[in-house]
Amino acid sequence: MIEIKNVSKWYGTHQVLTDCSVTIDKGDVVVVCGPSGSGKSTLIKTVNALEPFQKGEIYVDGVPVHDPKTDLPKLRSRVGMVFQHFELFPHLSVTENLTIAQVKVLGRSLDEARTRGLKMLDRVGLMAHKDKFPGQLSGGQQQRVAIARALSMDPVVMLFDEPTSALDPEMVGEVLDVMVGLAKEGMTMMVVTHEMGFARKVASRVIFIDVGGRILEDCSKDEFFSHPENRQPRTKDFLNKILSH
Amino acid sequence: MIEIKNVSKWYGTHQVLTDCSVTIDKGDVVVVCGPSGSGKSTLIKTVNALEPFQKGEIYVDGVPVHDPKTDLPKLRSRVGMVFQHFELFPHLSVTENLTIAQVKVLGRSLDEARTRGLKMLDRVGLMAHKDKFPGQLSGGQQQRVAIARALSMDPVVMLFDEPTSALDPEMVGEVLDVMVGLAKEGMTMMVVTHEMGFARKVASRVIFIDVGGRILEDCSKDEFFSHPENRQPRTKDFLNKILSH
Amino acid sequence: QANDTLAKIKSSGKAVMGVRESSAPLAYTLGDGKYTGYHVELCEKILHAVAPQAKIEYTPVTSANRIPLVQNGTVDLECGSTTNNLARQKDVAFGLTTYVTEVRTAVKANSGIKSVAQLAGKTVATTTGTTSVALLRKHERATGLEFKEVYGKDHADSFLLLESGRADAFVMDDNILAGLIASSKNPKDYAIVGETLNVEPIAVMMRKDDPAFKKAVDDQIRTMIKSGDLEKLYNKWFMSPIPPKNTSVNLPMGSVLKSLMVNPNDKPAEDFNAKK
Amino acid sequence: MLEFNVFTWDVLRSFVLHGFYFSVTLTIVSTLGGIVFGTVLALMRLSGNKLLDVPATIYVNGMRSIPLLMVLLWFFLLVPILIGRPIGAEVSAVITFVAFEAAYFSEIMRAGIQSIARGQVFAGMALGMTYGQNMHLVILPQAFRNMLPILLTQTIILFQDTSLVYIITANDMLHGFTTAGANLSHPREAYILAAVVYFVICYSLSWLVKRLQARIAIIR
Amino acid sequence: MSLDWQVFCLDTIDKEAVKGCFGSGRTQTYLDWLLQAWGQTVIVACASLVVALVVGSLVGTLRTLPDSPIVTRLGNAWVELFRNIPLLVQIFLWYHVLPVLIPVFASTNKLVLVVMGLGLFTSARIAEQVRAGIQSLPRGQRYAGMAMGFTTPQYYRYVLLPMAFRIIIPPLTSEAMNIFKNSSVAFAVSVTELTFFAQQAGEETSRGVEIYLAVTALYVISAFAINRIMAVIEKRARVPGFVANTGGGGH
Ligand SMILES: Nc1ncnc2c1ncn2[C@@H]1O[C@H](COP(=O)(O)OP(=O)(O)OP(=O)(O)O)[C@@H](O)[C@H]1O
Ligand SMILES: Nc1ncnc2c1ncn2[C@@H]1O[C@H](COP(=O)(O)OP(=O)(O)OP(=O)(O)O)[C@@H](O)[C@H]1O
Ligand SMILES: [Mg+2]
Ligand SMILES: [Mg+2]
Repeated sequence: MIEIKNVSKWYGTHQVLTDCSVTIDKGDVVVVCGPSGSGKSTLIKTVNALEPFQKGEIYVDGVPVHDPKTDLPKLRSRVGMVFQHFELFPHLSVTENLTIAQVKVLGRSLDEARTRGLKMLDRVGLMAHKDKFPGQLSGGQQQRVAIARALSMDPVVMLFDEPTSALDPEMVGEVLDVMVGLAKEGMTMMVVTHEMGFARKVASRVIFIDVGGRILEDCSKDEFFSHPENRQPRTKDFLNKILSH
Repeated sequence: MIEIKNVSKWYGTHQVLTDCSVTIDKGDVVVVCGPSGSGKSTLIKTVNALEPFQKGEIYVDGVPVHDPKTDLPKLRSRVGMVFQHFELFPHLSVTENLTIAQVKVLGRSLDEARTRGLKMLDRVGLMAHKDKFPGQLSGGQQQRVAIARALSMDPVVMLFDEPTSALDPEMVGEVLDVMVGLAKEGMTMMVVTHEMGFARKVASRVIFIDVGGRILEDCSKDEFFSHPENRQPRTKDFLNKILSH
Repeated sequence: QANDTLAKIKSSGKAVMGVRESSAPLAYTLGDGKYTGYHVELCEKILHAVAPQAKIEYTPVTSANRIPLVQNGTVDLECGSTTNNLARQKDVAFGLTTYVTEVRTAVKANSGIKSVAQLAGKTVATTTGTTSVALLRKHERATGLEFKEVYGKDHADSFLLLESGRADAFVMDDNILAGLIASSKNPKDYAIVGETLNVEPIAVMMRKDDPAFKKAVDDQIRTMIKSGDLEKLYNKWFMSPIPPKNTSVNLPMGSVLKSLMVNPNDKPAEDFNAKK
Repeated sequence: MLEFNVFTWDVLRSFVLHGFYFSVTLTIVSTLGGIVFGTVLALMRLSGNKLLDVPATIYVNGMRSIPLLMVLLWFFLLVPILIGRPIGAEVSAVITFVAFEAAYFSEIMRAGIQSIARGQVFAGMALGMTYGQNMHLVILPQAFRNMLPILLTQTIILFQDTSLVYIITANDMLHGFTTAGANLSHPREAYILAAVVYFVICYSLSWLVKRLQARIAIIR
Repeated sequence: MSLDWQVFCLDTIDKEAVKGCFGSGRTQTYLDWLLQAWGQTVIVACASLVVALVVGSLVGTLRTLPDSPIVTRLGNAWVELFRNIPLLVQIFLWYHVLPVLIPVFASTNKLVLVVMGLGLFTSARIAEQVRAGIQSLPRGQRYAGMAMGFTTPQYYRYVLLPMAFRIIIPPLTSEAMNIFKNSSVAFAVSVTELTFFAQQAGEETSRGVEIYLAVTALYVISAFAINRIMAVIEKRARVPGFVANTGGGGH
């Protein structure tokens, strides 16, 4: 479904991704973790070409992202993305947030878009809020709307960039619950997160990136959590830090 | 050391603290938790009169905070406070951050202030960064400097308002370690936090505040964690949410 | 492009008259977009004669922008209080002289100032963009008199400077001074004093290089001089009460203008002052 | 010392009303024109395309470093000579103000567009929107909304600046007051009246802007 | 049309060309006059800037004081008064009206009156920016200052103002440039600055294009100079590692 091959990226002379390769198959749930500034967000953004990269190749569902001739808007419309800060459109109501891209990008009729959007809104349990504006919702609710918005585009894969790290602790759960549900239904997902509980529950693989954008680990969840002795020292150190308290 | 007696506070007609009473003795480490917007920050700020309150009395080390005749700057200089967003003074170097209040408020000589400040900086393990500016430090480092800054005023009590919630997960540990150290040395502390690991390790008491600023629980750490059946339904619900993943 | 104002007036159906807003009694406004005064009425008569069908449109101009406006074609006939001098003749053309002003000095009656020489060390006001500015500088250099100059943005402002004591004297065309004094709150407080600094022929102004239009204008003025209409017009505006306050400027026709009524010409100011 | 009784309602109507209309018209036309051209200039500057960016930058910075009075003089006195056709004072004032204010509005719009969090741009792109769709559906609506108070404040400044057209004798409101003052021999009183009228208008407008700002703040 | 720069070498009275373009003794060329007018512009602008900065900072700071509703209100009234009347009208009031109402102003130098007019007009805008600058600091900074035991003047002096002023350097830059441009209004009350020169010399010489070009160039140079000076100040005042939180950054 997603194939990242030897991708490198620089900001000026500063290298932020170093020769990254990852393959994500249909139905995989891949959790990406690593220290702050290691390039997790950058990596996930390269997948739908929100960040350009200088070297390597990426294929999403067979489409070459690195190819300048690729119709990027079309590609992106098939990849769902959820951001750390939700990024709902504050000037549009919840329903409008859900429908605008369906109508303007996919060319669906307004009715069709509404039906599809509200179905997804129902699925994240927020039907009651369909006429509110994002600013009137709590963080956890906004993030669930953001997930519904991505889903209503019928994506072939979902990308999550730290979807819970901007949330108050009591709201983390409601968002993770939705994501667990998605994973269990077989959605292909690439998730940047520090929520190791989520990784333990549904990840098929865990990837660890170190500063400089170098992939240090790429192994199954069981291998990652059950055999710390086989992990790199940097990985162990990181896990110690985030699990210690 | 701190005595909060029947404190109530309103913003306009909106009540944010409802008849709160807490007593904190010398050497106590009291952890305050509760949902977002419940008034935790407000409560802790009333203790050193950063927020005025309309009803009730607060005494810090015998000094009446509610009394309009009290010299508030003097009182505040004896209470150390650490904020969620560190609030170092960005235009001053680390050393200047540590010394300015000692010199201008306590009237210490620059030399004396430097000696004291650097001792505290050493204690939080950041001696190497003494000439940097806050913007050049990571979040965890900034928060440790903020703790050192508070300590260098020789406070009789330390207040912490969610000291780790603005930090990247890997940096939470380094700050909590410093706080655990302080607690173990017998510092009187009032700590707003959701880090239940910290509470388990060093709290002498745990307070739970519900929305509306009402204190629902005030009991020893062991009672709080070991006997969930004795807890109020709201408390159980909250604990479930933040501990579930 | 052909500089044919008559054709332009005919084709557009309107003649644009440049007027002043506060140059009583030569040209000033009564509000509501209405303009009046000696030159305004004169021009109305001229335009009526040379282009009977054309509608007259009034465009207010200032000392500073009147020449460019005539040059660039915004204004067809400027009817204000413009001095005809050599420098300006390079850029524009003037009709026959229809008024002669003498540049003199207005002071507070109780100031004791009687001559230009007494202005030494005093503050003298005049209006930005007028010939008086250069005249003052010239006079200063010629006589070695030192005085401070202040400039009002229009005549009313300059007069305000005199009234409020910010200036001790206001050097300007005598008719303007007389007009301002006449309409001031206490006309008796002011006096026009001293020698004539300059004699200036005042005329209507039009585009250069349009002999046909100039001839039409000049012919009409000649006709009015011959018929005595011009003198009647003069008396109406300078010797009788005029709006808005219905006071009279009271400035009888001077000898220079009288001789021009006999021998009309369009000579520049330099010719009038050459003898000095 | 000061007497206002010469300024009867009739006098004000005949001297000032036309100028008032002109000031208001000039304000409205140049606000709308300024916003349209300003937005175009802002998009040019943000396009990342040097051919668009550089001329727009030169234009904006050039306009912003010359006093409005000078710009008015330029347009009024020289443009007709250059294009060989006369333009009247009031047309000239409108053209000048649109051209001049576009530079200021473009800076406001640029700040507005840049104030939209980067994440919003990414979010629109991630939904498959093209650059144009993203601008039109996501960025500009928010930028306009964020900048509305500042746009309106600039409009109030613009209304005050219309008083400067006296330099080309366009007949604006202040001009009406000063002519009335001069011809009725009470110039000081006329200035005071003008100040009061401007204050009342501008203060009411800025009060409205504040209310609007509060309204918008609730919705967000 | 052809440009004739020779016009600047003409004597201002007899219109004769002067060798070297600079007059001597009692002769003055248009170039001399131009430079003198520029000097007036610079004097008016700089003096007004000082007035505006001092008054504006004071008023702006007073408007942010906690628990002082009366002072805050007075500060707000100041700002509303001075920013809701066109500068031109304010200058007329200072120059023509105030001296009649308050006799001491009658003998005041006209430059002082213009500087007061321009300075106080701009003080309202600077007060707005100072207030906005202080209020844009995280509320926690004020709390942190208080929590350290600083008194109100102390935490303003040591905590809030140093950062607030750094943050508002960009808008202050445009305000400083504005003051240069706005000084052109001073010509309406007979200050012989650049715009006055443009009008008068343009009229006397009929070489409007050349005169306006020169005057415009001097305005642009002045604005650019101010801009550079402020850039240097901004650079000097930069705090290492500090990035203003502008909510996401640009493109
Ligand atoms: N626009 C940019 N210009 C220059 N450097 C950048 C830019 N954006 C990101 N970087 C740098 O690239 C590196 C990787 O950034 P990225 O945001 O991908 O990290 P991350 O792993 O997502 O971190 P976090 O956990 O803080 O979100 C960082 O060192 C960052 O400073
Ligand atoms: N300045 C203010 N004006 C009006 N209401 C306020 C103000 N500050 C706080 N509040 C309200 O007071 C209540 C308590 O706020 P407080 O910041 O103390 O909550 P908290 O428990 O610290 O929440 P969090 O976990 O989000 O920090 C909230 O409902 C908040 O909206
Ligand atoms: Mg990231
Ligand atoms: Mg809080």
